[in-house]
Amino acid sequence: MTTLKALRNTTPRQTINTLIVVASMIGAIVFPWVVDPALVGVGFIALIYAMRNFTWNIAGGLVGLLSLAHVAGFGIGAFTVAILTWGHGVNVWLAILVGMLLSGLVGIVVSSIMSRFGVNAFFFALGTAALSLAVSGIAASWSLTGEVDGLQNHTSGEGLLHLQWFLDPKPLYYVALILLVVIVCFTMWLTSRTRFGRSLPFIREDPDMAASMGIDVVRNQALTMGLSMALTAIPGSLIAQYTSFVSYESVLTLEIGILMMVGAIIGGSSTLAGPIVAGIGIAALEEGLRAFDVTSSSVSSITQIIYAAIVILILRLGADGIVPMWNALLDRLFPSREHHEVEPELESNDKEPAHA
Amino acid sequence: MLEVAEVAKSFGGLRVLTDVSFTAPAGEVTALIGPNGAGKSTLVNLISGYLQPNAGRIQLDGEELTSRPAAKVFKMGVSRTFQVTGNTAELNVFECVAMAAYRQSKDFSTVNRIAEEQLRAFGLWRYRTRRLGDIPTAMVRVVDFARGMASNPKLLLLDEVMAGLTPAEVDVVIDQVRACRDTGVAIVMIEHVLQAVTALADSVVVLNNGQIIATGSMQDVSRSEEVRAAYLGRAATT
Amino acid sequence: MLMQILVTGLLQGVIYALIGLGLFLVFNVMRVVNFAHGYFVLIGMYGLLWIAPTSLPSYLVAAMGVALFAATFGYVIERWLLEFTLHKPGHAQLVITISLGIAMQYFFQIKFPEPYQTIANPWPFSSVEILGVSVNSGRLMAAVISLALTVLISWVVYRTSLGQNLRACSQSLPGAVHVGINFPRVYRGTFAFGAAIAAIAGALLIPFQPVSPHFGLDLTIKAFIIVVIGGVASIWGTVLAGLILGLAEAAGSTFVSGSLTSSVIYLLFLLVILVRPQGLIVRKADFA
Amino acid sequence: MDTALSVQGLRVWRGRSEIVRSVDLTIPSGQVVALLGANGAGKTTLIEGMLGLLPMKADKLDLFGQDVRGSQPWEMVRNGLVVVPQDRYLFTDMSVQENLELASKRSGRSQEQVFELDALYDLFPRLAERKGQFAGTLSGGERSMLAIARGLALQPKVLVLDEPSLGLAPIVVDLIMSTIERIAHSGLPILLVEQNVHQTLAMASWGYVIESGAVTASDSSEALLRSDAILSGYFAVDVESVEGGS
Repeated sequence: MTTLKALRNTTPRQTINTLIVVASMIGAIVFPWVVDPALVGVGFIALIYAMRNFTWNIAGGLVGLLSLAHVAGFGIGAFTVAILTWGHGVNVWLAILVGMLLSGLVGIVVSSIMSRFGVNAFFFALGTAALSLAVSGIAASWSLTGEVDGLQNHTSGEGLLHLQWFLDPKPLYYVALILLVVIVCFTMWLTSRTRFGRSLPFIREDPDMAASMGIDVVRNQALTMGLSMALTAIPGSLIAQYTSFVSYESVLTLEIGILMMVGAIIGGSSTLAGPIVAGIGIAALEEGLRAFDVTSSSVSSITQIIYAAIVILILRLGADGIVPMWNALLDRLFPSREHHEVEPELESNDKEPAHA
Repeated sequence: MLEVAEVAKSFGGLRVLTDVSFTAPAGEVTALIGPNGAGKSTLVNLISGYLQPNAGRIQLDGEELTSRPAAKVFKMGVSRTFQVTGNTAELNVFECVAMAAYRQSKDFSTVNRIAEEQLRAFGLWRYRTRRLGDIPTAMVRVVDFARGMASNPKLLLLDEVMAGLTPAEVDVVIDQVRACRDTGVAIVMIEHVLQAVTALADSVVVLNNGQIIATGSMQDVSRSEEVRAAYLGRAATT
Repeated sequence: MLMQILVTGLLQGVIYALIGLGLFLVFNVMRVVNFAHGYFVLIGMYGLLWIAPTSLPSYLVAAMGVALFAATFGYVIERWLLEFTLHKPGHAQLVITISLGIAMQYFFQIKFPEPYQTIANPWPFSSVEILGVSVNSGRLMAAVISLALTVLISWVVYRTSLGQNLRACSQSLPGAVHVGINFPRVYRGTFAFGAAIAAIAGALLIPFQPVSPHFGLDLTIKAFIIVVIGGVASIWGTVLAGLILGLAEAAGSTFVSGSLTSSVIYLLFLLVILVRPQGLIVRKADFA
Repeated sequence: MDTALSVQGLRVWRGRSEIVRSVDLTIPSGQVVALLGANGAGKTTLIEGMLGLLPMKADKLDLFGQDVRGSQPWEMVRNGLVVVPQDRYLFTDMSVQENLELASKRSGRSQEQVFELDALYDLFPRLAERKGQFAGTLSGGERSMLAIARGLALQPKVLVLDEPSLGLAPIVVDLIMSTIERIAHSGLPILLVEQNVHQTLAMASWGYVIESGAVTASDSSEALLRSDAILSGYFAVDVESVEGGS
């Protein structure tokens, strides 16, 4: 355990960030009690955005699988609840588990097939996009999923067992918050404590090198994709319970999949906090625009445009996202003593090489 | 001890290696040299499981390595370094070494302890929290050794570890290779920097056009007419 | 009914081929995977919707105008957003083009809230009978012009020295540099050209095809389907793939609902990617 | 004596590593200069740096007295510094004829056409036979010839040949080397990078030996042939004599 202590950063940046995390946890807990009840719903949506960005990032950021299939997982989560619970009276928690299993299975299958055939990153994105579009098309024309009209929730059970509260949005907000915290803690444990989790950066950076370190690249990629998609089903189920309505247009459009990816990258896909920050940011942005008296359909359009503009700007500037930029800022403001002993190295950036 | 016996490899119709046999004993450095396109990298890729030979066998201490995938070859005790270090810039120094240590133990704290020992042994402890991209190139190569040794390998494959280093840095890395060799591991190195080959190699294997044209000490090899011809071309005919 | 499928399928397919061709050139010359390509088609569609030409000459001028605009837009995008990604590993280029597409989609959403609009038929006749099938004049003329442009483009690529430079960059970028080709300029030109082709296709579509912002994504994916199936060997592979896609859609939508047809096409495409993932990357000579 | 290419203090980086460290090099006009050294000594890096393909710095980089530092690679080519790369980089899906045409069209109308296509086919009769064939279907020797011919079609003022005989059978090597000699007779200054030390020095007037990115010997070719410098450059043996000499 002494090793662990030596590895723990005691830089000022770490201290500040820890304080921020603690403060925002307290803020998130008291939030429903200090704001207007209407804003609790906004808080819930923010948590859903954060959760789906975060779960996308497990595959997209940690392993670098640029997946657009996650919206299928999101939709599967929503539709499983709609079909099993609303249609057949199955307990909602059970339905969520079933949705996670289905979605995770899709992830594992997609990833293993793609690696079996040696698909590169662009084709992975393209293929998973095609898959999502196909799933969306099926949902729009299948009677089980309500075709274009979608499915409506008519159940009347209330309480934690039914994950449904008719008047007060607070309980659902807390459920989302707890689930988000659980998912984040689980991921932190996974990536820092287990061999599987620690192998993920190696697979992302250099699969060949990872293989030469005894890592089963194909298997770990598939498992991560499965895990990531299974967890993405959770925000899908929650949003279904929240809106009591599910249709292919509300939970299965490729745009949602793209937003998960863009959100994670804006926040900083190499960090755990980034996707959450970006998710909460976009919810706040939407709410802020609403205050400017913009029509509701334009609000989401404008936020999407701003979102896209920010991600383009971040990539254009060669930055890694908001959280890494914030960390760099802190490091510059409060330089840590530890790094000073390491001599700077001669480097030339005079000229870009003309070809790779 | 690594035994490579009558290994052949071709890509499409192109024969890259023909009938290559050599041994690399434990506790010794065996250098693979030869002109460009001689097939050295292919040979290393065959040993480390990235490629499968068309014929021949590769054995490590009597265990069959032939046609095993890279991850399995690592588990059997072969650790390798990489020519390209550019795309690994984001990786954390400590994690690199710790990951390799999982070959020795499945236990979280044991793995971390091994990584710490190796990092300290190679004088890398102060770099532990840094990214590979932030430390000097020579140190990245040393991390490669620490990574290799953390897996407690039987064979260490070094692929052009001296490339791009200043002469002073080459000396630093040479010392580290000696340190690895002295632990009794077999080392096979592809190397162009002859300063390093001369200083380190217990025996040299010269490849040309996919065949071994000479083996022996550096002195022996450099006297061979065939080796001179391979490197310098035949005497002028005009 | 067979004739119906054949005629509408082929006519639609020729336009798809033109759209695919723009993406094909950009991909083949620059190795850029442009996820915004379908949205460049929307520039043509919405551009004409905004101009709303009332006569044939004004329609043609407007079409040229949007093409020019799209070319300029494409040039700027390449210069400022893509050029820096070309020699870097990573996914910047993919994410940038997707995000650009999304931004354009929602821009159109705000600017043109009324969905599914078209412009008045600019052609002096309304419909023609071909092989017993009545064909809308807009569809017919779009196909005719697309075909003419396709032939023109292939002539430029295979017969002119400009095309020679394009092919040189596509076959070996280092080779192109070693013979003194200013490849960044070729790249900018190619991207601008690809965008212009897409916008023209959009201008040809709008008289008979009601437009909606989410078409951008559909068209992007369709263009990719065409390029992947068509392969890298030649322009004619792309054209053929465009025709196949047109026919498949026409056939599918006569039997089942439109969205299910698309689903089937997307799934087939997924299969194609799996079977020949190298489709876009590996060149013919490597097999020889 | 007129200088075709003059380089001083050239440093070239590949990724984060400085591969070429302060190299001085001169090519007198009308002469062949040899650049020798073992694998990985930095020869190709040096050439790519000169051409501007890699990040570089130089105190001086003059082409016929004109400072060409900071030029883009394609500007270098138009200025007359033509490199025939080790990897050939042919346009594989174009015919032999088209490869050459493309290059000769690019050389610009204003320039004097020293190497017309016909002259190139005279120089390489094998290519004349293969005129209509795709470059991708050529044999290794033919590829090397086409690469050289394509370089000449660009009407160079200085020609850099990077290992033109790499990976070829001995008979073909002889053919290529004798062709290079014929090209040299036309008065074109050539920087020849070769493994084939003896044949190379036989046609060169001057030679440079580089090791670990720095010039370790530079002398007339006769002197180099007699000295141990080359052998040590390749083998680093007889360490005493190397240390004594440098």
